[in-house]
Amino acid sequence: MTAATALALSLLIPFAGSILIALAAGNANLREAVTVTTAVLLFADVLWLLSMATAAGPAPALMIGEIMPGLTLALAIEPLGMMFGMIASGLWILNSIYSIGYMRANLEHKQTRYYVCFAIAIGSAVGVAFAANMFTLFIFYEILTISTYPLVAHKETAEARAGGRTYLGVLIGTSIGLQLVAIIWTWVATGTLDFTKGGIISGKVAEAMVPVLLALYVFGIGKAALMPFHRWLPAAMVAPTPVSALLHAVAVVKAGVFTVMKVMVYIFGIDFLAATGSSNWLIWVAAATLLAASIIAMTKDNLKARLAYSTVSQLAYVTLGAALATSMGVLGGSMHIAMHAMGKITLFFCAGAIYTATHKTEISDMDGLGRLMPFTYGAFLIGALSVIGLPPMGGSWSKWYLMLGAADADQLVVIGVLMVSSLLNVAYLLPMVGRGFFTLAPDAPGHGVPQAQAAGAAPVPGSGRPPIREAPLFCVVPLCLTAAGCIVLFIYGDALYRLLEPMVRP
Amino acid sequence: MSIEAIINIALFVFLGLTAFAILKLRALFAVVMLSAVFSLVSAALLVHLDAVDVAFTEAAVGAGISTVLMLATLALTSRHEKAPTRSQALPLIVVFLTGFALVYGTLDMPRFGDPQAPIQVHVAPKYIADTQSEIGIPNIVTAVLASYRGFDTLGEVTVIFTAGIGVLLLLAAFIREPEGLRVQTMDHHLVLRVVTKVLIGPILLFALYVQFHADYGPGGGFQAGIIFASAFIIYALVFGLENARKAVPGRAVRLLVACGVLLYGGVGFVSFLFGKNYLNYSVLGADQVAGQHLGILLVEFGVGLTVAAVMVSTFYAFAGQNPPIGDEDW
Amino acid sequence: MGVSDILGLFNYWMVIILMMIGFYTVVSRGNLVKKIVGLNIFQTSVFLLYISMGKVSGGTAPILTGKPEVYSNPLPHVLILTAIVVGVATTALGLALVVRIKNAYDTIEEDEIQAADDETEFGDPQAAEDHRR
Amino acid sequence: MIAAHLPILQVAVPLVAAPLSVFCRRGATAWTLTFVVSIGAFLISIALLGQVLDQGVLSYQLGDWAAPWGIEYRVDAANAMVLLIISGISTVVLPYARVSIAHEVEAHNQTLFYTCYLLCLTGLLGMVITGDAFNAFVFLEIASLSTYVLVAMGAKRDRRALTAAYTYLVMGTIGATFFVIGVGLLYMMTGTLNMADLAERIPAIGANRTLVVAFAFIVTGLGLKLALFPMHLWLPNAYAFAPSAVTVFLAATATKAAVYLLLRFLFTIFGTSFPTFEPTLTYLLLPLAVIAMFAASTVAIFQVDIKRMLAYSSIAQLGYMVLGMSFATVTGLTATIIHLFNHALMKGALFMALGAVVMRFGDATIDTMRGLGRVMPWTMAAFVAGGLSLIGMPLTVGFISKWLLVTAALESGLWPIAVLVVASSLLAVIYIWRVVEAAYFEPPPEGVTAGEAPPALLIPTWILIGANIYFGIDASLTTRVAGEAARALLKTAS
Repeated sequence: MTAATALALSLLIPFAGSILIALAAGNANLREAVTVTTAVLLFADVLWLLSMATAAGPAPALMIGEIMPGLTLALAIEPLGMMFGMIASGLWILNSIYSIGYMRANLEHKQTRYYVCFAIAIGSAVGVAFAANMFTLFIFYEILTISTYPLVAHKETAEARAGGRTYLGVLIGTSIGLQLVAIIWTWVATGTLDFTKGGIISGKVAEAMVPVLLALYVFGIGKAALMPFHRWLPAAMVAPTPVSALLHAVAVVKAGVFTVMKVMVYIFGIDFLAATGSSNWLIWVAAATLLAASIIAMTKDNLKARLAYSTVSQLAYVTLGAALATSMGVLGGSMHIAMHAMGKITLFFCAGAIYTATHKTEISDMDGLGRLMPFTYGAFLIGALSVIGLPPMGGSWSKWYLMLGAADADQLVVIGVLMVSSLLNVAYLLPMVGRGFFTLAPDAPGHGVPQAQAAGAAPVPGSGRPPIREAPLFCVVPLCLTAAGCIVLFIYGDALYRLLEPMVRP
Repeated sequence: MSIEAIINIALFVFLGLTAFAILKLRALFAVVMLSAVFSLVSAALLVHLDAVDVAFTEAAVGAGISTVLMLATLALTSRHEKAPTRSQALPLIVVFLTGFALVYGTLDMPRFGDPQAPIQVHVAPKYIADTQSEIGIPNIVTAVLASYRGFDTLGEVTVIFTAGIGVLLLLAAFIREPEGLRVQTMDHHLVLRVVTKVLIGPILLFALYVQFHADYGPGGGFQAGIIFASAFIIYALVFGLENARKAVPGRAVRLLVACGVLLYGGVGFVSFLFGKNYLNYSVLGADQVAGQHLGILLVEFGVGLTVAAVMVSTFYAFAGQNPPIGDEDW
Repeated sequence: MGVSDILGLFNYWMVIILMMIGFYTVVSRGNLVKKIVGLNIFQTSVFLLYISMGKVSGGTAPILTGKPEVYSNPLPHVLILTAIVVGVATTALGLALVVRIKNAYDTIEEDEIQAADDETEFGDPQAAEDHRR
Repeated sequence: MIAAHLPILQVAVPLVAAPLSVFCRRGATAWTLTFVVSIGAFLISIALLGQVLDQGVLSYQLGDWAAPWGIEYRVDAANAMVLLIISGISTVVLPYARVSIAHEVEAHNQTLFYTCYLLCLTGLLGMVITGDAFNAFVFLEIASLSTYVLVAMGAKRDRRALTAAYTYLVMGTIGATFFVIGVGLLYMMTGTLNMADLAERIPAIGANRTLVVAFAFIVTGLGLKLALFPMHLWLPNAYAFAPSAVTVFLAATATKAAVYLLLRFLFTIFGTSFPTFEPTLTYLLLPLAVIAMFAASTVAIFQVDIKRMLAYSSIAQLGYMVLGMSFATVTGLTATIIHLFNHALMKGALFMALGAVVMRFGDATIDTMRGLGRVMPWTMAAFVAGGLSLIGMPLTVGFISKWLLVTAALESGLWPIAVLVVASSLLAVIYIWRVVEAAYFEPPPEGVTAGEAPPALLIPTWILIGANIYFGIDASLTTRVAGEAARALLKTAS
C-alpha cells in the first residue's frame, strides 16, 4: 500500500463509514458495530501513515484535484498533522464505545443521525489534520462545523436549538467573516496557500499589516475559542456528553488550536513572527483568556459548564505557545494538544458516566458519589491532575515546555501567568474529587438507585461499604482507558517530542 | 420666424395642454378621449416632421385601437379616478431630476434640422443613396423597415404576436361563448347601420391598398392590418359581437395570428437553401431587386396578417367580457 | 445661447416637457388605467424625440421621387414604427391585466388593492384563506 | 454550412416555434415542441461557445446587409456564456414545468402558456446575442411582455400575481423607455446603432453632455430591468406569485440577461475611458451594490413567504454581480460573470425545491415548512444543499463566486469591501437557517403525512444541485470561460 493510498483511505474510511452507518439504520447493533469497525480501521490506517511518515524518504502526499486554477485540494503529512490525526482517530474508537453505552442508557433519539454525523465529523477532522494547504484545511474546517451542528442541537429542545444557533453562528461567522478574508488576502499577496516550513508571508505582506492578518486568522479560527469568540463552547454544552467530549477533546476545539498552530508555523513562520514581533499582542490576549476562563470556571456549579470553561483556558495555552514563537513554545503548545485531549476527554467521560448513573449535573449535588463510583472518580482524579499538569501525568510535559518557551522568549510574566493558572486549575478541578470521596452523600442509600438499575449496573454485594453503582461498562471502560492514557503519555512524552521536533528544526 | 416653425410651436403647445389636462382630469372617459386627441395631434406633428408612415401608424394606433381598448376597459372597470391620497413629493422630485438631466443633455445636441448632424451623415445616407439600386422601391422607410433592418420588423411582429397571445391568456377564460353573449346590436340606429354597410367595403379596399402600395407610398402591413381590423371592429360594434364571431370564429383568428409570424419567419429561412444569410430576400427572385421586391411583399403581408388578427382577437377578448357597467350608464 | 439655439432646441425641450408629464402621470397616479395613459404619453413623446432628430430643414418625406431632393432621415421613422408597435402591445397587455385585477379585487385603485393585499398577508387568517385558492 | 448560421438559429428556431405551438391542440404537444426546441437551443449555445472559444468573435449579418447598415449578431465569450445559461436553465426547467404548470395553470391555457414561454426564451436569447443596440431593445420587449404574462399566470394560486405582473409591466416599461431614450441619444450623437460601431465612434466624440445623459439613461433603464437596488420593487412579488416553474426560469435567467446588457454597454460600448465611467462605477454602482447586499438580505430575514424571501435574496445576489463589475478589473468581471452562472444554478435549485412544496401545500410560508425535513426529505435536502451554496460553503458554486469576488476586492485594494462581502453572506446563513430549523427541528403540523414530490420535480431539482456541487468542486472550466468573457469585455488580450 503506497502512502498516497493510505492518505486517500484516511478520508475514504470515515466518509464511506458514514454511508454504511446510514444504511444500517434499521439495526442498532449492526450500526454500532459498523461505527466501531470504521473507527478501528481508520486508526490502523493512521498508524500505517505514521510508520511511513517517520520512515526515511519523502513525506506522504496526495493531490486530490484542482478546484480553481492554482487552488488545489491536496493532502500531505507533517509531524503536527500526524499527531492530530492520531489523536482524532484514536480517541474516536473510545468515544464510539462510550457513545454506545451513553446513548443507549439515556434512550437518546435519532441515534443513526448521531453516528453518521460523528463519522463525518471525524473524517473532516482527519482532513484538517492532513491538509497540505490552507485552502484544503478551510474546506474540511467548514465541513466539520456543519457536520457537528446536528450533534450539538441533537436534543432538538428549544435550549438545544438556541445552543446550536450560537454554535453555528459563531463558528461560521468567524470562519467566513474573518478567516476566509485572511486566506484570500494571503492568496492575493503570495499566490500560494501551501503550508511551507518557514512560512510564506515573509516579504509578501507589509510588516505593519502582518499583525492584522494574524488577527484575522486567530480570531477567524473560532474553534480555538480565543476570547471573545469562546461563547459557542459553553453554549454547545447542551449536547449529549459524548458529543461534548468530541467537541472539547477530540475534533472541534483541537482542530481550532491545531489550525492556529499550523498557520503560525507554516503560513507565517515562527522565525518571521519572532523577528517582527507581530505575535506579541497575541501572547497577552491568550494569557488573558487563559486566566479569565479559569476564573469563570470556578464560578460554575454545573460540571459540564465548568469543564467547558476549563477547556477555553486550556486552549489558550496552545495559542499562547504558538504566540511565543519560540521552538520550545511551539512544541509545548503542540504537545498540549495531545495532553489536554487525553485529560479532558477523561473528565468528560466521567461527567457523562456520573450523569448516566445518577442523572446529576450540578457539582453541589455530587457529594459522596466518589465512593459509589470509584472507577469514575479515580479516572476523574487522574484526568484532573493531567490537566493541571502534575507528574506523573502527560500534562506535565506540555506545561514544562511551555515554561521553557516562555523563558526563551524572555516572557517572565507569562511564566507567572502559567503558574497562577495551574493553581486555578487545582482550585476548580480538585474540590470536585474531594467532595466525591470525603463528604457523605445526604441520601447515600436510595437516591440514584433506580437510574443506576436502569443503567444496568449491578450493585456489588456490599461488605459494610456502600455498593458500587457505576455507569454501564461501555461507559466505564473507555474512561479508565483514557485515564491510563494520561499516564502513558507521561511515559512516552519523549517519543511525542521526537515526533514533533522536526517541525521546528531549522 | 418661418411659418413652419410657428406650426411646429403651435402643435407642441397644444400637445402640452392636452397632456396636462390628461394629468389633471379624473373623469377617465374624458382622459381616454383626450389621449386619442393627443395621438392625433402628434400624428399631425409627425407629418410636419416628414414622418408620414409614422404619422399614419400613430393615428391608427393611438386614436384608433388604443382608444377602443381603453373604452372597453373603462366599460369593464370604472370611469372615475379617485383622488390621489399618497404624497406626491417623491414622484415630483424624480420627474424633475429626470427632466433636468434631459435638458442638460440637449445642450450638446446638434440643432434641430441640422443637415450636418451625425445621423444625417453616417448610416442613413446609404439608405437614401442605394435603396433604388439595391431594393428598387421608392419608399425608403419600407425598404429599411422590411429589408435593411428587416429583423427588427420580425421582432416587431413577434412583439405584437406576444401581446395577442398574452391578452388571450389573460382574458380568454372570461370570454363568454357566443350563445351566452348578450347581443348588443344597434338595430335602433338605422342610419348607423346603413352608413356602416356602405363604409366597410371602402375601408377594406383601402386596407388592401395600404398593404400592397407600401413600396410606393406611406403605409405597409402594420397600418393595413389595423385598418382592416378597425373595419371589422366597426362591423362588430354595429351588428353585434355574436355576428362578428359567426363571420370569423375566435379559433380561426388565433391561427391567423400565428400564420403571419410564421410567414415572416419562414421567408427568412428560404435564403438558407441558397447558402445566404437569414432574411436575405435577394435569392427569391431572378435578380436582387426582384427578390427584394417579392420578399418585402411577403413579409409585409405577414405583418398585416398578424396585426389584423391580433387586433381582432384582442377586441374579441375585451368585448367578450361581462360589462358591470350597462351601456345605458354611458 | 442665441435665438437660433433656442429654436434649434425648442423641439427637444417641448418633447422633454411632454415626457415628464407622462412620466409623472405614471408614477404619481394611483388609478391603473390612468397609469397606462401616462405610459402612452411618455412613449409617444419619445417617438417625437426620435422623429425630431431625423428632420432635415427643407427636407421631405423619405419617398424617392426621382428628381434630386433633400430627404429627412428614414431610419428614425423605421425605429419608431417598431416602437409604436411595442407601445400598443404594452397598452393592450396592461389593460388586459387591469380588467383581470378589477375582476379579482373589484377596484382599480392602487391604494385599495394595497389595502386588500395587506389584509391578505397580515390580516385575519380568514381573509388569508379566501385568497389561498 | 449550418455551423455558419448557428447565431441566427439560436434565436430564429424558438421564434418560429412560438407561432407553431399555437397550432397544438393539446398542452402536452405544445410542451413537447417547447422542450425539443429548448434542447436544440441548448445544443446550439454549446456549439456557439465552442466556436467562440477556438475562433474568437463570431459575426453574423442578417439579410447579408453589412453592419452598421444592417443588423449584426455578434457573439463573444461573454454573451455565449449567457446564452448557455439561458438555454441550459430552460432545458432543465421544462421537465419540471410539465408537471408543476399542469398543476398551477388553468387547463385551457396550457398551450398558449408554452407559446408565451417560447417567446420569453426567444426574447432573452435575442437581446443577449445581438450586436445592435435597437434590436436589443426590441427583443428586450419581447422578453418583458411575455414575462408579464407568465407572471400573471400565477393568479390561479394567488390573485396578487395580477398586481405583481401589473407593477412589473409599468416599471419594466419605464425602464425600457429610459433605455430607448438613451439609445436614441447615442444614435443622435453617433448616427449608428451598431454596438461595435458605437464603440468606435463614442471615444472619437470626447466629452459631450448628451452622451453623458445617454449613459445615465441606459444605466438607469437597465438598472430597473435588473432590479438594481433601489429599483427592485417590482421583483419580490413577481417572483413570489408567479407559477413555480416561471419563478425558477426568471430568477435564473431574466435579470441575468439585463446584467449582461449592462456589462455590454458599460464596457464594450462606452468603455473604461468614457468620462463618467469611473465615477459611475465607484460612486454609484459600488455603493448601491453594497447597500443591496445588506438591505435586501436583511429584509429577506423577516419574510414569512419563503418564495419572497428568496426573491429578496436574489436582489442581494444581484448586488454581488454589480459589485464585481464595479471593480472594472478582469477578476471582478470574472466574478460577476461566473456568479451569473452560479447564481442561476443555486437559485434555480432553491426555487425548484420551493415549487415542490407549493405544489403539495399551496404555499411556502415559514410555518408550511415546519417538519418538512421528515415530510419531504429529498426536497428539503435539496433546499439545504442549495442554501449552503447560497451561503457560500466550500465545495459549492457559491464558494467559488465569493472567493473570486473577495479576491477581486482585495486586488483592487478595497479590503473593507471584501469584509462587507463576507459579512453580508452571513445574513444568508440567518435566513436559510430559519428554514432549516423549521424543517428539521419542528414537528410537522397534525395530519400532514410524509409524501415526497413527484420525480418529475425532484430530478430536475437534483440535477441543479448536482451542478452546484460539481462546478463547486471543479470550477476550472467555468472560471476559464468567465475569464475569457471578462477579457473580451475589457478588450484585454487573453
